[in-house]
Amino acid sequence: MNEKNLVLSVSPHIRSEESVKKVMWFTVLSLAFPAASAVYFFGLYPLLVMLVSAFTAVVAECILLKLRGRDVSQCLDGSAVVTGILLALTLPPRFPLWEAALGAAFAIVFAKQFFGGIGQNIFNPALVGRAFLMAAFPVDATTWSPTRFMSPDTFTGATPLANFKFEKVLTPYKDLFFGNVAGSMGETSALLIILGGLVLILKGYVDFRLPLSYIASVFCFGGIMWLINPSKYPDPLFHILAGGLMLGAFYMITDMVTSPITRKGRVIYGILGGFLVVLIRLFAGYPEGVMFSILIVNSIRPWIDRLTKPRVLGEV
Amino acid sequence: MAQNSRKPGYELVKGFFKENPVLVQLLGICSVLAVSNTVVNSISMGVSVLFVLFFSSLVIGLIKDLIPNEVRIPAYIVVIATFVTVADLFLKAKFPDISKALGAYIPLIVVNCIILARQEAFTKKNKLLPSILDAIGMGTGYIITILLMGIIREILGFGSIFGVKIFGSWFKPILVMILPPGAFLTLAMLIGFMNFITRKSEEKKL
Amino acid sequence: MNTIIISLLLTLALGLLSGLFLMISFKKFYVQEDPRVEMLLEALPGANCGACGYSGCVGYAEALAGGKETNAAKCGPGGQEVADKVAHIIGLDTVSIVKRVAKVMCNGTKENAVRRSDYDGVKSCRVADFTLKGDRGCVYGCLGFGDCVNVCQFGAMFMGDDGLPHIINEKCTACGKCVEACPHDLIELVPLDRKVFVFCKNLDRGPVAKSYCKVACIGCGLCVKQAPEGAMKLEKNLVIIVDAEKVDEVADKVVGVCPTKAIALDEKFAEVKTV
Amino acid sequence: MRPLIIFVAAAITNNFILTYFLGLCPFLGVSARVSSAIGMGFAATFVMTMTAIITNLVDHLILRPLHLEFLQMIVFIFVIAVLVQFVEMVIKKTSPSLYKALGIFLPLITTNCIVLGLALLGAMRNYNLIENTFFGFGAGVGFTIALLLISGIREELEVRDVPKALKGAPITLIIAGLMAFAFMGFSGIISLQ
Amino acid sequence: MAKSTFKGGVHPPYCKYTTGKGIEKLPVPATLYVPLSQHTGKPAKPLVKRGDEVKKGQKIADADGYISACIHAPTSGKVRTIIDHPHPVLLMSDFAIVIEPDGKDEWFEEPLERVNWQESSPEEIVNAVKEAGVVGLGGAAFPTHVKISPPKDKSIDTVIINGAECEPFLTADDRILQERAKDVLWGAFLIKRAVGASRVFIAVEDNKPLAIGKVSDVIKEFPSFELKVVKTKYPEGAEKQLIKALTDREVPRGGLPMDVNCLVQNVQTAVAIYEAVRFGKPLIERVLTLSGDGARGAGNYLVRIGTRFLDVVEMTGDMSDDVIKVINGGPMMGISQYTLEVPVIKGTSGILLFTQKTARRFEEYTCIRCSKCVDVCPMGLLPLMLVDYIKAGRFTEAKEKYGLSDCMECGCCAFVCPSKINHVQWVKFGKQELRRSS
Repeated sequence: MNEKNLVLSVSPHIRSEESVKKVMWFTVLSLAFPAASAVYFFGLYPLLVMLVSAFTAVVAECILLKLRGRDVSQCLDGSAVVTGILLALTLPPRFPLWEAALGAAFAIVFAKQFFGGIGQNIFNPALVGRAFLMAAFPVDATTWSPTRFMSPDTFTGATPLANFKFEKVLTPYKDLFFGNVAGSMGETSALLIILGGLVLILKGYVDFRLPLSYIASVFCFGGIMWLINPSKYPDPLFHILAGGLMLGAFYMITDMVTSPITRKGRVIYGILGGFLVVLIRLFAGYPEGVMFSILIVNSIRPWIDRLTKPRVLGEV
Repeated sequence: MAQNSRKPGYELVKGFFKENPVLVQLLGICSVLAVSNTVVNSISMGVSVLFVLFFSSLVIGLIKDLIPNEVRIPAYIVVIATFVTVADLFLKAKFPDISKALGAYIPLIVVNCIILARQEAFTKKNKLLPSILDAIGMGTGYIITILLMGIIREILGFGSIFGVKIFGSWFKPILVMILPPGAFLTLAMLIGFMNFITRKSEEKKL
Repeated sequence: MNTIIISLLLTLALGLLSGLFLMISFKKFYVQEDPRVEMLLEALPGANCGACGYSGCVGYAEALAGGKETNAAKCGPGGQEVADKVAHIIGLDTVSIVKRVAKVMCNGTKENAVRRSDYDGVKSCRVADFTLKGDRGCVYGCLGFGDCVNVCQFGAMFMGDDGLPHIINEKCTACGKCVEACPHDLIELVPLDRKVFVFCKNLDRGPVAKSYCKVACIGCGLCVKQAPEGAMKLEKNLVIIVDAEKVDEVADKVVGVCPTKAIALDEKFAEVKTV
Repeated sequence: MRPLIIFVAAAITNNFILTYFLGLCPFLGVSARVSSAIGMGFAATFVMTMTAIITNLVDHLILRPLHLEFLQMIVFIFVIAVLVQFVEMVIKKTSPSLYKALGIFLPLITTNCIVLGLALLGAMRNYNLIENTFFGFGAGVGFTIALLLISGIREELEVRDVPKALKGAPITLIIAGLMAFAFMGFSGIISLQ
Repeated sequence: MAKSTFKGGVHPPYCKYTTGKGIEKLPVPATLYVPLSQHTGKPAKPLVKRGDEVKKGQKIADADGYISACIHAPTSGKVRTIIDHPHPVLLMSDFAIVIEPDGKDEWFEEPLERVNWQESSPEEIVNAVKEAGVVGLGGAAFPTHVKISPPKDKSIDTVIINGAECEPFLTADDRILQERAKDVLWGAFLIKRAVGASRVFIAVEDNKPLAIGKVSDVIKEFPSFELKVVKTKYPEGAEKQLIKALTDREVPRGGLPMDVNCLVQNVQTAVAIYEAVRFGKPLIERVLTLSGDGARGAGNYLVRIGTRFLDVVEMTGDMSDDVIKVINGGPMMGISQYTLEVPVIKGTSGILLFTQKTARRFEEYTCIRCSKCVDVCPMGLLPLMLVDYIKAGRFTEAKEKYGLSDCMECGCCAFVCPSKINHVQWVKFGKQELRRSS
């Protein structure tokens, strides 16, 4: 018999191996896929943007935690890093560093810490940062550059979506799929984003219903519009491959904190988001609607949760 | 604190900071958000509000005993609306540019909660002199707040003050500050800051 | 000129019509309100602490105005000043109140009380007590997670290095929040001038109590014999002070005989705690 | 079609709260609980639709023929004041619980810029009666939507660790600011004026 | 065979190391501590006093009220005293009858087969069960005689014998099925007779092939009996989940299995009923699993009620020095102990000794709303919202909006939670607060 006191705790006495840190750092790791495409197509500068953005996010988190009198070590749980890198991936490849840093700090401070820190935010911090930069520096946030494999002379300075919206030019699917197109540094290659997303789904960190319903919804609503008027609206495949849809579907809308808590709710959430994407892309002033659509469904999410409460066993 | 409230001087100053109509009482937020994008707009709006507040309090203070309690709100509003119309017509005639920039927000002073709320909460219950002092204090408090907002938003959003650029070419304006979200966030921060200070001073007192 | 006349007439007509309409409506939909509620609310401090036993200052004010409550001195934070004001408003006699403070009736410091286990779970006294009965041997004593400190609005409590909560008398307003927060009912509101307290709530038999806390009341009853008849009594292995004034008169005797120092003078207790 | 477009524009794309900053006072107070938000939303929508109809009638039948447009503001606010006070008294009598929930904010609908702003904007844009009715109704619905969304969020925030200094009005303004970011996406879908 | 199951649930590591270990009978220890409160309901009233001589199987405490059960002496000897002693469920000391065995282990009344026991009337069965002090041996310890005598307005058509034993580590029920399948079925037969049911299901999880084989061998002799193999998933053995899986009936919220005409009994309870009715043998011993990475003598043991955990550990070969946690029951719902002094009681289905390696300590982190808890909750609740509301002190809302009282504390949510939130502790706390306020 040992002299030490026995541990007294409430059941269960065994726990799974998962932890928040693991989830977050694994997500960071899976971001290597889109990050790789950014480096491959746009050179090393994007890497610098990511580093600066992630670093600022962590520092901002650290300062805010300190000010709020919370446990400062929380800033290293990986969630701030995820926000920082995700924000960077949504920015144009030649985005000024200090502006990226400002965006990251804004995201952490206003979208995350002011709502109570990790797990308590209502809006996706990375997208709030991106929306802030879009509104703060509209020119920088929409100045695109060619990939390393495009000749600068043919480059019109527009993303495939803008090309279509304003010039009615379709980009080949192959380029869209592999990522040899202008756009935000991490959003161009559908292939690599899907790979990264699949890893997360397989690991159980992402519910497949979210990306699936989101993409399917864009496909359907885009398809309906295309059937109505093929010459005016792009085909659904173009919709799902172009722009930030893939990045949004696998990394943004899937954010655990801001997505609904029930499976049914997640499906509704994805469908609603997809509808908004098509609506904004085709009818609003902006060529891209992923960011706005997700921020809007973020704000509707409490109501989705409210209305999709599961049935308690035995409830009539 | 309780004794102070009887001094006329206190009625004047309390509105500046301690009972600031916007930051503490959360009144008149709409116009503060809407027209504080430049310093000039802020000052014009602030002065208009002060003007209306002062004369409304004066008139209502004079006639309040004549008004039956049940119809007091419509009556107050008529008085307020009269002065707002005067201010609106004056601006339109003398400063057409500013009048244009402020748009519908000058007529909307009528429904600026500050003015009616002061009549309801203060003028109704107090004598004429304190009421007027209170009106001046509250109006000044409003000017202070909207000016602060204007300064912050103009500097960050345009890089200028009174339309004069104050930074070199290196400064890149943060456009969002002059858009609706910028207004919301700036005011949120000011109110938050105010709360923070009030809480701190209260803690010290205990 | 014409315009002015029409404007005047129009406004007048509108005013008359609406005035009439509103007067009629008002008569029809009149709801009685007590103006004293508002006056009371102004007089009360507005801390909404609930010390009065009502849901916030509004509740107390309504109860007072409605005649359901006749004690004007129920506001802890407000003190005498507010009590006078309130009494004045509702026309009651002024009641004088003695300053009271909260006091923790347990001396189970880290050194005094033995831990029975290594607690692993939510760090809250209430949760720990309701689910696992806490980690100390004594299931009646202080659990030491500081629920009481957390609910104190006035910064009058802090958790000492000894594992017990401490009260800063100057800041304590006797609002009673901590009394409610303690799952073991260890905190009592006592007049500031009281001297002798039983710093124990243990109901176990003497040897058992002694086995896990050096300063437990073992229910020996020695102190009861020292005190005047009926001033103290023994109940379920625990001594209880019935008449505090009488016991305070023989403070030294009562405290002197206690073999475990469970019953002690307040100052002495403060000394023990800071050691 | 046009009344419908006006309706959608007023309700969503040119949301009064998020783009015109109108109606913020009751917004801050009432958006804390979903139940009171619903009540306020209904009350405001009702008042706004009624206002739109009555002010339009007054404007077109009395003020314009007499060339008294400069009296618009006074007359409008007068009409609104009477209307709201009437509604207030009715609610106070018929549903005390609703009255308690809406509390001080009901009389403040009078001083709510959203109602007067609506009347003035409608007059400025020369809407006819039907258009103005839809405009008023749309603005009311838009106000209700914003109120419901934010109250949904705020009710969740009640159990979350929002910094103390930001609790209440500041965090609501931050939410409104972030929502304004999101609603920027709708700009350009339907343009009015 | 189609394996039925329910919605939600988790797959913890099963660790059924002792499934191949036969049931061993442990000797009577030097002192026995028999608590008066061994069942749901009111504690029993002692019938003996200090210094009394008692015989094995002699009733030493009587049921106090309807929902209560009597207690018998586990062996012959002398009552030393009745004193406060650590209790394995209450987490504090409670009254226990302390018996010093005389070593003779003499019966008060030798268990003998009763004539025509198979034709016993329902009343006789209920009475025999009541006299034997049988309670639910799965862990909840609800007095069995109450359970098998449903009120007149409820009819039972299905008896389910619960051999799902979904708790990791525990193998006692598994072994009982392997070694005494026939006795279990006889017990089920008697239950069926007592409540007048028309069919009997024997539910076993598909990770117990030996037990399944044994049962399917003997079940042929019992008409209207059916072996149901269910999916291995925790908490398959929970009453409501098992009923849902086998009959697709849902016990209404706040209701009992009898509301959907079902009755669930644990396999060991069935054996106890069988022994009580056939031989009149009182419940004085039970089979439990000793396991965990700190147990040197892991296995399944037949232990006298009142044997201290310490004695069980010492008699089976001690434990490693670094044991930091002792659990009464399984790892998912069992109760951790602050001392090894606690005795085995009727509801003790296992004793687990965990070292640092298994019984890890975690700091509670903020919820990141990953909603894994929602996905696994077998009751269809929202554990994350429950905890949020309980933390905020809004217990009535937690009950009305989020079904606080529907939670059965199975621990699935806490098991999967990446933030290591102690859902079960919060829920227990919330229920307690609710009880206090009402």
